[in-house]
Amino acid sequence: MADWPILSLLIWVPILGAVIVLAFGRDETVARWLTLCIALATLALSLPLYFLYQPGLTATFAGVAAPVTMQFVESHEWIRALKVYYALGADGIAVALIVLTTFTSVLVVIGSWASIDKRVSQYMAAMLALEGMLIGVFAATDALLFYIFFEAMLIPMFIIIGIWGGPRRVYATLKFFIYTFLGSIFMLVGLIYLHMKTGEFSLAAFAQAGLSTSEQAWLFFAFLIAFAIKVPMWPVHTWLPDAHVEAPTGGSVILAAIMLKVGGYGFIRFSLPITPDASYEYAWVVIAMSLVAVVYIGYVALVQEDMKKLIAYSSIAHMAFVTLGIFVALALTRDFANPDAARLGVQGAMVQMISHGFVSGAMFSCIGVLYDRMHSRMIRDYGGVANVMPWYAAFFVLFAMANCGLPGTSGFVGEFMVIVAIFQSNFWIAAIAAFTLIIGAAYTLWLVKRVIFGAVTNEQVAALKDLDGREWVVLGAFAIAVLAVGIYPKPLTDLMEPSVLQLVNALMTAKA
Amino acid sequence: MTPFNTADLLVILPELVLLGATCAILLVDLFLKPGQRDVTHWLSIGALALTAFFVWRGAPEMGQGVYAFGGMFVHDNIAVVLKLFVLLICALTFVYGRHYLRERQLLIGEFYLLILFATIGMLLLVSAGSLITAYLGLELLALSSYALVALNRDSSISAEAAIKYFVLGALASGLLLYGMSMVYGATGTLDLARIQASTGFIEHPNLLALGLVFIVVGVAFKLGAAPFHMWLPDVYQGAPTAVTVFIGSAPKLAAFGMAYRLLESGLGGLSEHWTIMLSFLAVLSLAVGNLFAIAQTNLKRMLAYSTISHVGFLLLGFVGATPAGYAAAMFYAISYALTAAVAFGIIALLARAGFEAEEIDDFKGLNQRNPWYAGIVAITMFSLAGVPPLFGFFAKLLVLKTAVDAGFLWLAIVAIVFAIIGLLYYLRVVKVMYFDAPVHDAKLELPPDLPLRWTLSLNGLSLLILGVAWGPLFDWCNRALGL
Amino acid sequence: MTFELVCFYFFAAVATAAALAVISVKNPVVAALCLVLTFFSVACLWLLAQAEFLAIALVLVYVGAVMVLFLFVVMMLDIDLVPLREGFIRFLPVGVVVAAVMLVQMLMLIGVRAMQVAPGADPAAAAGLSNIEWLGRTLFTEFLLPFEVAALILTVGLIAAVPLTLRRRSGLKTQKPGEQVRVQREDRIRLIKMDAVKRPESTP
Amino acid sequence: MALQTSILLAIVLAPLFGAVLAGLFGRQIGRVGAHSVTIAGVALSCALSIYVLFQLVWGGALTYNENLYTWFEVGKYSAHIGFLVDRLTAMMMVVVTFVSLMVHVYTIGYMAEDDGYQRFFSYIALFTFSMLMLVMSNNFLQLFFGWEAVGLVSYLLIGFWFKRPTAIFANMKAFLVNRVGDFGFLLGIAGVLMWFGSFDYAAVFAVAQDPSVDAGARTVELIAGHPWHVATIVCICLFIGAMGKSAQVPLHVWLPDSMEGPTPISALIHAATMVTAGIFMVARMSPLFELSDTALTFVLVIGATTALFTGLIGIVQNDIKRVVAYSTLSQLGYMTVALGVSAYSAAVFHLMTHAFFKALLFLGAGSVIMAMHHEQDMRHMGGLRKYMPVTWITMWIGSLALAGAPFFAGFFSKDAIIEAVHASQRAGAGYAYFCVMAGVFVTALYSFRLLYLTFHGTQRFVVEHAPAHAAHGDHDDHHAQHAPGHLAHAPHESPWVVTLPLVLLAIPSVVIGGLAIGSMLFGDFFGSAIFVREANDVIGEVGESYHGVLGFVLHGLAMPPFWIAVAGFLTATYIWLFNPRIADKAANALRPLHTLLSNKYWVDNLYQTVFARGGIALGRGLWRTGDAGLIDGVIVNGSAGLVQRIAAGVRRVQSGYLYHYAFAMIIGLILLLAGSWWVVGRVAN
Amino acid sequence: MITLAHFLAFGAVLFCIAVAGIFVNRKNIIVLLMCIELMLLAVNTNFVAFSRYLGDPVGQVFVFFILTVAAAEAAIGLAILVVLFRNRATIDVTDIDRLKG
Repeated sequence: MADWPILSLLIWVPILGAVIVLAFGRDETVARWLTLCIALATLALSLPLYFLYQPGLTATFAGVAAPVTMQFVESHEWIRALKVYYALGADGIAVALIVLTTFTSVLVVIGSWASIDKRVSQYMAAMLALEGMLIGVFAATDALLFYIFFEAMLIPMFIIIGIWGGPRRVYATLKFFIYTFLGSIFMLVGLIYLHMKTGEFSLAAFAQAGLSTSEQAWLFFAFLIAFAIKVPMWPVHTWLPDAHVEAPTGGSVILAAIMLKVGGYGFIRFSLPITPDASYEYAWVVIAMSLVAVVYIGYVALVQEDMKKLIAYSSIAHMAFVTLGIFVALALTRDFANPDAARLGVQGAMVQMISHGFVSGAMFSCIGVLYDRMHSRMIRDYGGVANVMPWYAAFFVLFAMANCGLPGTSGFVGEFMVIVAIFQSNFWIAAIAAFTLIIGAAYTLWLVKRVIFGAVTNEQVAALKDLDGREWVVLGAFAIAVLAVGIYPKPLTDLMEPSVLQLVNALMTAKA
Repeated sequence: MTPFNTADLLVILPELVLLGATCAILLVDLFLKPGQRDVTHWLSIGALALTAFFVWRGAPEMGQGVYAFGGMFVHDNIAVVLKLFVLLICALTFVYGRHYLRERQLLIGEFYLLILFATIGMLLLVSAGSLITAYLGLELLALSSYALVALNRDSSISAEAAIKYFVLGALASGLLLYGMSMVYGATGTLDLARIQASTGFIEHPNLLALGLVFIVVGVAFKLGAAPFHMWLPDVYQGAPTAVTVFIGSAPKLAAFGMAYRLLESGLGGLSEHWTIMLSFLAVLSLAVGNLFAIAQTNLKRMLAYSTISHVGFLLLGFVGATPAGYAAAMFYAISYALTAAVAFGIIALLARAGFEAEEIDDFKGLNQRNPWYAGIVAITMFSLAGVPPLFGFFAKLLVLKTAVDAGFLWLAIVAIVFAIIGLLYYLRVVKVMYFDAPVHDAKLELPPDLPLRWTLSLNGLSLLILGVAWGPLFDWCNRALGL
Repeated sequence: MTFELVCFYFFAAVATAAALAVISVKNPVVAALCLVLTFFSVACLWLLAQAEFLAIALVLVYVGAVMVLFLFVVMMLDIDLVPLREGFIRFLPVGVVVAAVMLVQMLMLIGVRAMQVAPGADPAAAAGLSNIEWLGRTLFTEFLLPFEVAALILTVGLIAAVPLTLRRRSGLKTQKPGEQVRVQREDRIRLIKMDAVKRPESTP
Repeated sequence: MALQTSILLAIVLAPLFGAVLAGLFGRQIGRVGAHSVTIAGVALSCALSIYVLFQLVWGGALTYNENLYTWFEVGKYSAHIGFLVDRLTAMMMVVVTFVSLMVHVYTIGYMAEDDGYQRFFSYIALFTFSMLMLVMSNNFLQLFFGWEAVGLVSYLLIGFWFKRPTAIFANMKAFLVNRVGDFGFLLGIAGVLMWFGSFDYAAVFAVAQDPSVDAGARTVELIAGHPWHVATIVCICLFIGAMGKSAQVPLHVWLPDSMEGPTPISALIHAATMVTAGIFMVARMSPLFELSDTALTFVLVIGATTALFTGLIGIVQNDIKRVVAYSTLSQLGYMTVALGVSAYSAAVFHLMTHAFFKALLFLGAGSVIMAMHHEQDMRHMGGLRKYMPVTWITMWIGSLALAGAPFFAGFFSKDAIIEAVHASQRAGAGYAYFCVMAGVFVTALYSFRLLYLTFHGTQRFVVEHAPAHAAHGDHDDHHAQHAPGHLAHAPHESPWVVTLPLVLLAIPSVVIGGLAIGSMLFGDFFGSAIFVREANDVIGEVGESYHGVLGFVLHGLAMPPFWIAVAGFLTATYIWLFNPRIADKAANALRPLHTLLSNKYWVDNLYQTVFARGGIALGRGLWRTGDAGLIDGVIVNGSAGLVQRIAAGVRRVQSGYLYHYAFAMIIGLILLLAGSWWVVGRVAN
Repeated sequence: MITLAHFLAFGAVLFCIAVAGIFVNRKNIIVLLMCIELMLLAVNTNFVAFSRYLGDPVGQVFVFFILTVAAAEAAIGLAILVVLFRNRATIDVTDIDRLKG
């Protein structure tokens, strides 16, 4: 089965599935079950990626054995004139993110089983389409293909937030769409420029393009805008809280768990390999923005009255570790000649992405559980939930602890690696980054205190029912994932190690 | 002085076929009762199909053209591509327009005849080998269009639109003619090829430069590029929707052909002049089109302004003055024409007797009332906005690429900045359809005109399909330009 | 200063003056007549350029057809002439300025001084033909296609103008001879039976 | 012979197993099931720990240092999960598991009527697991894991009665203050990795002790131009972690509040084991700390301050548990002082003795509280000895041990520390010596005050013989039912499950000191586990004058600390036993001092205002001005609005008048003409 | 004698008068149409002149076509004008502003 076009299947099964759901989903239950089956099928398809991926695979070109990180490669000519290829491939990083996507999507479908009751088929179809496009983003090795998926996924998300969202959904979704479009379209010009230089759109070729320092600088900032908005980084983060607050639970989960990852993935796929020198030169910009995010956003999160907004802000703060880990690698390789630490940083960033996928997804699902029951996200409407929903409380506390990076949960691993890596380059940056231990715990635990603990505040809370079977499945699956990564991250890091190694080695020497 | 030879007739066979068919339809229509208008309808579509067939048959080898009437008529593959799409889109116009006109007792033979004459004009225009052919083709198209706009003679805004269109059009053709006179004076010939040939060594280059300016104005007017765009919104809004479908789509292809013939085939030697002018016009069009469109509440008018901004994009293809650029521009023109056809066609579809569905608010909650056509509109809007993987995106990609390759990076950046502004109003339509509650919750009753519904859906889906499989079309455009 | 030049200046002056009058007089009828004058003088100028046929054609086509049409329309739509000139003075300066600027630019670009070329011998005469024949040969050999297209354009003018302006009035009474011939007795006379007594109406 | 991995795994996992079972399936297995399974687990690991200790001490087993599995491995950096079991570890394991076992048993009685019975057992079993992971770790990462895990459990247990606002405030406070410590600790670990190249103790210590490396001399310029010793940085960072965990000034504020938790865990976590993790950690890191005198001085001063000033607060407290809590703080200060003078063994020794008698005191206090129906205010107690003799006696033993009465455990450990400080030449040792001496007096004072107020004197509560109400169950609203000092029915001795642990803990509180001092302090019990440089070996100096237990005691009797303690005892006896009025008089006489102490030097208030409120204010400010105001308001929506306004404005250009349209065209034409004119000119030249 | 410059200058003048007429005229659409005729006249003059001075008939042929087209154009234009007048009862330029913005 290794020679199946497995990545294509992963992309198109959900997208065509979306069409099928639209076509036959008149009846709501049918739509739900159909979607679940398709999502499960996709998950099943994605698991082989993990098991068939050979980290140690090498091939000899001209007598030299080089590691082959890109596997499951597919390449078909799409546009001859422009040398555009329908080129797919997955390295360890991509595999990890793809599995994360399929995994989360299944849970999202289950999670929004009952909570979505109007125009179910459209919702489910949008979700499936989104899943397919996200996988496409992670699997594309042709820049244009990447860009197409990168942009196309805005449409279903736009619809999801806009139709099934909260009261200010229109504002939120327009903001989301335009913000992201704004960022990515500059990247488009960058890609066109690169195509002019190289004559094709393949990422590999871009990485080989001999770019002058100034060219790299321009391209770097073009990419930076695109991905910084997607991540999102301070100060272009303001679309995220609104989008999260207004989005339906499923939308929030996908958005936080996967969509944000596209930004970090972009940095790894584009900024570092294509513009290493500019990245090295301007890494301080990114690092500064990330540090601001950790502190500033931390404080902002502290004072949110809306649970989802709080988690949204905490997402921003956590994603800051991704950018930190990625961009500290440059200083580490070049100034400190410490590639191992750089690898540690990038690995940390990757693990942080995966873990944040689980944790934020879980947190939003938790909030969704409450929202389905009380239709309020306001912290002040809750209190003493633990009295009536003990199991729910247990899950909530677990995920909260993961959110503030407690060892043994996935939240710790990435932050730890990144901080340790940063420390190798600069004590003070590490100190500021480590401040998240305090502020992160502060806002998370205060949330827990006000929502979960305490005496029952009002009779609505008193009337709450504990988790039902579906919610058990969702939260349970998330919990297992969180703990698994936290207790034994090695499989994950080993999966990504060759790719990271290759990336860091490429950074060692200046290109221009 | 080349004597007439009959072989030339074979070259213009498609035009002759269409002309003959048109005359036949003219006669047939005289003896039809109003109830039998469908005969005219199908005859006209048949005529277009037949013509298309002959165009296809007569297509010369890729990259080279056949000249007839002493070079006055060029039949190369650019002409073939443009003609085929012109014919296709005219057929679409007939299909989209019939229901709309019938509900308003406007379904008269002249509608078909005028469009057919205009089509002949466009066919001539796109294969003009001489200033005179270009001028006559243009006028044939223009005069028919003026009349079409005024087709609904009981509507005062139609009349207003028509008179504006007419006056400004006449002014523009006057300017164009002045330019032609100068070119003629400078080069001593009306034949584009010879003008091209003689560009380098003429005693009064200034005359040519002067002529160029006026010709650019004429072309810009036909394309609807700012600041020669003022007629466009009023005409699109004022004309009956069925006519807007036509005016908004096919003539853009013809205008591209005209621009290509006059500027490249004729005055290619002065490209360093007109690239500057066109980039200026492009920026202006982008700005005007997008900024004005935001404030609109009338969908037809909004689309008119969006047309202007798209013209700005189309002109990006010319700034390079390279075959690749023209191919990109041609691709853009085709994509735009197809998209505009759907956009206006939908308006025609949703319109009732006594209710023009042309206010943006008329689309409120369309998704509840008819998800399918809401989806079609959404695809159209996203395609116009240039969101992948839709047709419009790739068109934009190609013209942007041309600009960047030609070293007009700043132009590309200006273009995308305005594209973002443009997003605002395209998204507004989607928002209204999907996120707003319908004004009246009745299920949308669709016209019984099945061909209309099917064609429209197909046309809408084509934007998606061509978004995925745009390669062949793009290759075709490239090969047509000898790439 | 040859006679020709004098004539040229004279007719040019007349034409210009008449043209100015066209755009400035209040009454459209007068304007139309001024336009006619312009055409006449320009026709003369063309004669000076040995374009006899076109000069005549101009007079025939324009003065004979187009301007008559104009006048007809002007008369048909009785336009009130009272407020005609308002705003004219106000916008005159800008008009003059713009026109002047444009004129200067055009002349500059033409480079009038560079154009002091004397005309060669009349090509038609050189070919031993009259101007008409000279044109005719070209027109019907090389320019066959445009000629046909021009015909088309005229057709379009016809087809377009008719539906726009022709309208059948509702109250109009016209004879239909065919029906008159085909008429039968039954069409005209109807025999009905009536009771002698009028039945009282049954009012609900 | 070597220790079997399986045994160590069993030690660790048995409690975890119990915890999971009791936690997830508590409802199914019921109360009995819950406590039996957890107790079984802890008992097993306790027994095995003792076995391991015997193996190491007498069985000649070698130090065990193995990795179980690799946590991650990136380039030259790898982190593992593994065990390092030497005598130090083994001793800690025994202490932890033994006290934990006692507490488990005790809990059966104490929590008998609580709904959260199973939950509680699962928590404390989980705690045992975490604590074992902490002490048995062979690397920094796992240490940090255990470090945070015990923090988590403590968080959960302090907030066990989550209906009480005070409880959930206290547990958040505890966690956050600990986080401040962890902040430093994490940086310390990162520093260790950077400058010593590994997470593994063995590797790190090898580097630290490698003369060729001379790690002590290595410096780094964190601020350009100011070279600091890396050892100092690392040790101070690590110690900040210890300050959080072991509640050293200024991070001590969480510990007194943590008394909101049920008493058994106060005994287990906040007295015997978790809070001493910091001490253990520093002792474990002795090879590192030995590299930096600066760091040790820092430790010393912090410890001394804690030892004295927190003790002082204990005097004015009326809540029985809080008194014990403050005494815990003060005792932790003593241990830290010992660390500060490189008397690591003394610190660990005191840690052990303290674990026993302080657990004893807490459990005793808990027993009292049960008897008083969760009345904790000593002003409403008194004369309890006739109701609950066992508790009374055991409490006396514990207090004597704490106050350092001869032959009691505390005597040995505390005297050793004082001697060590006396002998130390380290900067700050003088200050420290004063603090610990004064501390002795203070300790005696509050210890006996507690005893007198609780067990002796007049009975200050009323027993209303109301029928014993059924809802004896939930503890939270329990005191709400009665006016303070009014009991439903007479206090009575606690059941055997409560008294048994008291007795079992009383025994070591008496004897352990005498038994262990010889080997632990002056022998080489710890062997290589604790490393002291020759220059700092104060214990060695003290040891020179050591001639057996008896000799140590006699020598102790001659020393000032003993007499100071006696003085404290007499003062306490006089004031609180014979004429309590003096207490109030003294309070009034020393009003400023009293307010100062009863407000805990206003440290809590300070933190509350500056960090809590300040943080919220800052956050709100950033949010409103930064996010909502500047970024969203001005830039995002501002630009959108601007475009809208421009659009609304320019559309008037399209006036609808033909002549305007024509005018626009002509203007365009003129512009193009001008442009072309310019181009032509340019081409011409 | 008459040079090309004379004709071109005259053409330019006529042309500019026509242009000025178009946007100075604030009233009457018929006058607009007349201005357009003027403009075409200027163009024709140019063609005639060029054809004369180049000795090439093509220019004059073009003029012939322009005249033809102009006639058709006038017909349609006036027809539209009539329609407009029937609907609005006015042909004042200033009243024809229903479509704007």
